[in-house]
Amino acid sequence: MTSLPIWIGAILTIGCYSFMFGENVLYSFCEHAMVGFAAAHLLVTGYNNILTMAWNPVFQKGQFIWLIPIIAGAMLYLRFVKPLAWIARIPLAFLIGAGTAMSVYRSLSAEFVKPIASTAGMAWNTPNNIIYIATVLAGLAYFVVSLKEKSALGQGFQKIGKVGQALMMIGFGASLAGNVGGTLSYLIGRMNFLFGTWLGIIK
Amino acid sequence: MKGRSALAVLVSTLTALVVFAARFVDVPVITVTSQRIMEWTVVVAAFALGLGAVNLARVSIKNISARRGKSWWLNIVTLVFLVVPAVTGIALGPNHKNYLWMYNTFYVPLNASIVALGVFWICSASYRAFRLRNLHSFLLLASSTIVMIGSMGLGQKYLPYSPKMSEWILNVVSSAIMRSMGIITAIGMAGVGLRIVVGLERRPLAGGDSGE
Amino acid sequence: MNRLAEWLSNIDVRILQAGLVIVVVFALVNPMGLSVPITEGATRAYESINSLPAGSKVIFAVSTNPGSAAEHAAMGPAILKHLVKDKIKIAFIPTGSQATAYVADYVNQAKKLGYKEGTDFVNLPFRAGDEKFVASLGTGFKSVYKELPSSPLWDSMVDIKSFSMWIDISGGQSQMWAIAHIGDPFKIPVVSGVNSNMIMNLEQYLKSGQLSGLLGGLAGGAQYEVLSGAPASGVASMDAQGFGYLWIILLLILGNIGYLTSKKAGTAKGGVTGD
Amino acid sequence: MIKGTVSTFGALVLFIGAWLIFASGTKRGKRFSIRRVAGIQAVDEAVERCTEMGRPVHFATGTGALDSSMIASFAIMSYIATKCAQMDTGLIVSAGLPEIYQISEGVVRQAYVEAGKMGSFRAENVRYLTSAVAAYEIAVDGLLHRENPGANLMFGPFNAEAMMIAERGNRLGLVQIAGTNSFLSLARFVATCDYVLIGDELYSAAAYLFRDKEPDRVNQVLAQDVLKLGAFLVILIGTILTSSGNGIVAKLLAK
Repeated sequence: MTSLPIWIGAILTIGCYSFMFGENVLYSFCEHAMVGFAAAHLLVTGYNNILTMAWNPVFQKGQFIWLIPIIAGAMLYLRFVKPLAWIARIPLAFLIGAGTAMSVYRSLSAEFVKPIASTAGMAWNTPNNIIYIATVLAGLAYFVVSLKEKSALGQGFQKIGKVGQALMMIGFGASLAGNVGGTLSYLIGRMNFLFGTWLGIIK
Repeated sequence: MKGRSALAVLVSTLTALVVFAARFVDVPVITVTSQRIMEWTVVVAAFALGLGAVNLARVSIKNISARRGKSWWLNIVTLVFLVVPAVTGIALGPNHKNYLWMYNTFYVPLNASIVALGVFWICSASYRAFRLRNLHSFLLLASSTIVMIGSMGLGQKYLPYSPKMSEWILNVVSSAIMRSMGIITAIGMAGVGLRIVVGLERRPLAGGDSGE
Repeated sequence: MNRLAEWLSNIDVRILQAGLVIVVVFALVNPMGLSVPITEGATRAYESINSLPAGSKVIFAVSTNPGSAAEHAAMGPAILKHLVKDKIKIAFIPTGSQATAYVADYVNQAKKLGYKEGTDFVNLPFRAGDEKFVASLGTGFKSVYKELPSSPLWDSMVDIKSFSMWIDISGGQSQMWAIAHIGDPFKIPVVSGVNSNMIMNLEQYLKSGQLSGLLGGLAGGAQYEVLSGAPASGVASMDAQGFGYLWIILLLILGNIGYLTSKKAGTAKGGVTGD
Repeated sequence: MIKGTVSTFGALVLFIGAWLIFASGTKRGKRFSIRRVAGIQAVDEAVERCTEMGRPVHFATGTGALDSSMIASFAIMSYIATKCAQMDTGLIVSAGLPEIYQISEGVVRQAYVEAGKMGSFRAENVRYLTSAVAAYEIAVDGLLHRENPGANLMFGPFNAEAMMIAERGNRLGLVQIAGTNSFLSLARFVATCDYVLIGDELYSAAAYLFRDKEPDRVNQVLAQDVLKLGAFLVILIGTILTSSGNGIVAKLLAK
């Protein structure tokens, strides 16, 4: 016996798929409903966070230090008040500062030094290793733009870079295959819902 | 106006410096301050999560009252699906069964189905747009075909070497080229990050005014 | 020949799209039970998790959203079952705001498998901040969860070093946060389950040892099911995915037959610089 | 120093140091140059072709966030707008996010002013579509059919809409040039476009175009090049040493 949520889910799923027959009212309804709910969900989780992390400590336990982030957070909403909109930049700057510090650190450590160290620790001994190291070098060479075009070094880098560019296509091809696989799983998920959960055809 | 931007830059630079320094040196003052900052950002970021909802509500209400566009009534749909879950979730909490019921009944099928439309674009693009127009597109399509064949059971059954070839592309060529691109991207991210921190890049901060 | 080529390149695309749906549904209704090719990333994920001693603690970080749920539908439950079987203690953490509903799902599954909250697993609430939040778990694990009631398991989780692994189920961002702020600095192995379009970008971190395992999408889940000897929904969907791939490859060939023949005839539209 | 962070700190010092050296060079009046990225030529040709055909140029930003790739794309947008203004060719911009729309309008207006063609600037040609992927796709699709552009230029943070827009432009036989730093969109663009600026090339192209106006962009690219060449050399030397049984480079980097 299928229940009400499953029926609603099925109707909404079909509504979204109706987009394949051009834009229509049912699809637009679904899209607008989704946009609304997505924003609501963020609001709800955000509210819950503020409540448990800052509001309750201040007003139940008297930890007044948490007033600082509460005030800073509230300042974000001044962006909707025209003359005071600039104040919203300050807490935003706080978020951006902390976020950027994190991402710069991550970029330079986990995504720059560590991969280089790992590659430098390889030896030119097996065919696969040789291809691997050469590919990394060719890929790097492609993005070097400062060497003089006319110089032998610059020309050499450009030639290696051309090979790197071609090898990139193989990487992108693999990415594309992954993309196909991913979107197929979304389709499978929906079809499992429609033909399994809803209609009961798939066991 | 200048002083205001300078204040924002000062805040972001100081925050970034403390947090960044705490990653490298083990000085208690810095470590503790950085930890405090991180706790506070979690709260401030939680406030930021609601910005979208407020903005969306404002725009929707404006469109409804101005009857803007031929399908202005769709803004009512947005508003209903914004307000009802928001009130329920705030009153009962995000883990209450009534809120989760709404989420699972409405939001999950909507979001999953809209994402699942992507496969149809892949479908029409493979037929109409992915052309063997030059060496590059040949390499791209050949490698993607090999990886696709190699990751399905049919391929393993009828072309026993296909999983090995696919695995080779992934583990050697693709992995190596993605490593070089990862290194390059990381340098770029660090560059942009440093620009933002020292205030050379003002646009992300100026974004604070664009409430509309 | 030319007329055939012209016909082949002018099929209404909606018919081809409907064909894809039919092929996929057909394979879902009539599974052929074909084998699942296993990748190195999946094998390493299984082996790393399998080598955890009973009683050790892991973080099970989830940032699934409804959009990526289909990709994670097999790997999440498969890993969870394996953890429960090996008696590993779990801390569930949602790292994305939409993941709370999915964490609730995992918690229910764990309870069904006989796990008890407070002694076998803890369910930590969502915190905003994305990368900043993950980083603050490393520097001060408990300080972002001050309000949580005491329980035997929660009290034994002192800081990030109490954990022997970070298992990350996500769309493709949070595992990098985990690597940079948890895995590398604290030498905690990170096993990552991602959407299939991300495995190519992450393969290199498997090679460098920054990841201890990598599962890609539905297929990755199916591979884990096979490795842990418990085939379930993932394996059942693999035939459908294979048929979908086949359909797409067929379209690629069809489209290019039309293109190449019309190019020979000189009617194809060319670009400016084509390299 | 915390153990394991020395090498990261070294990279940071090298980066900032190189940047400062270039910046002080610029201050003393020295002008550095970088190689012209090949994609720029393709953009020139596309605009010229549109001019010959008397059709407008279409510029899409995608629905992604206002990130660094979008900031670089604004520089390219400005270059294209200047070129269009000079050649009296129409330019239509499809913006995804409201803030990207606002900045785009300013960028295009400024380009027309600087080209001395303020009279032919049409504010309504810079359009805010929407940031919802499917709706953006529909809007661009309709626009491509109605306005009949000759070229479809896609620069910015593209999400899933990349696939559909590139496919549609391809079917309409438009000259297509794209640039983005999202790996996934890159794969889709390479398969459907005439020329693609790959990731970091977008920044180099932007810096090249504005080498006179904003020399600090060139300095940034040069400083990044120091790190790139550094990575190249470290890997080259490291692997040669490792092959001869000396693992010192990997050991040093683990510090």
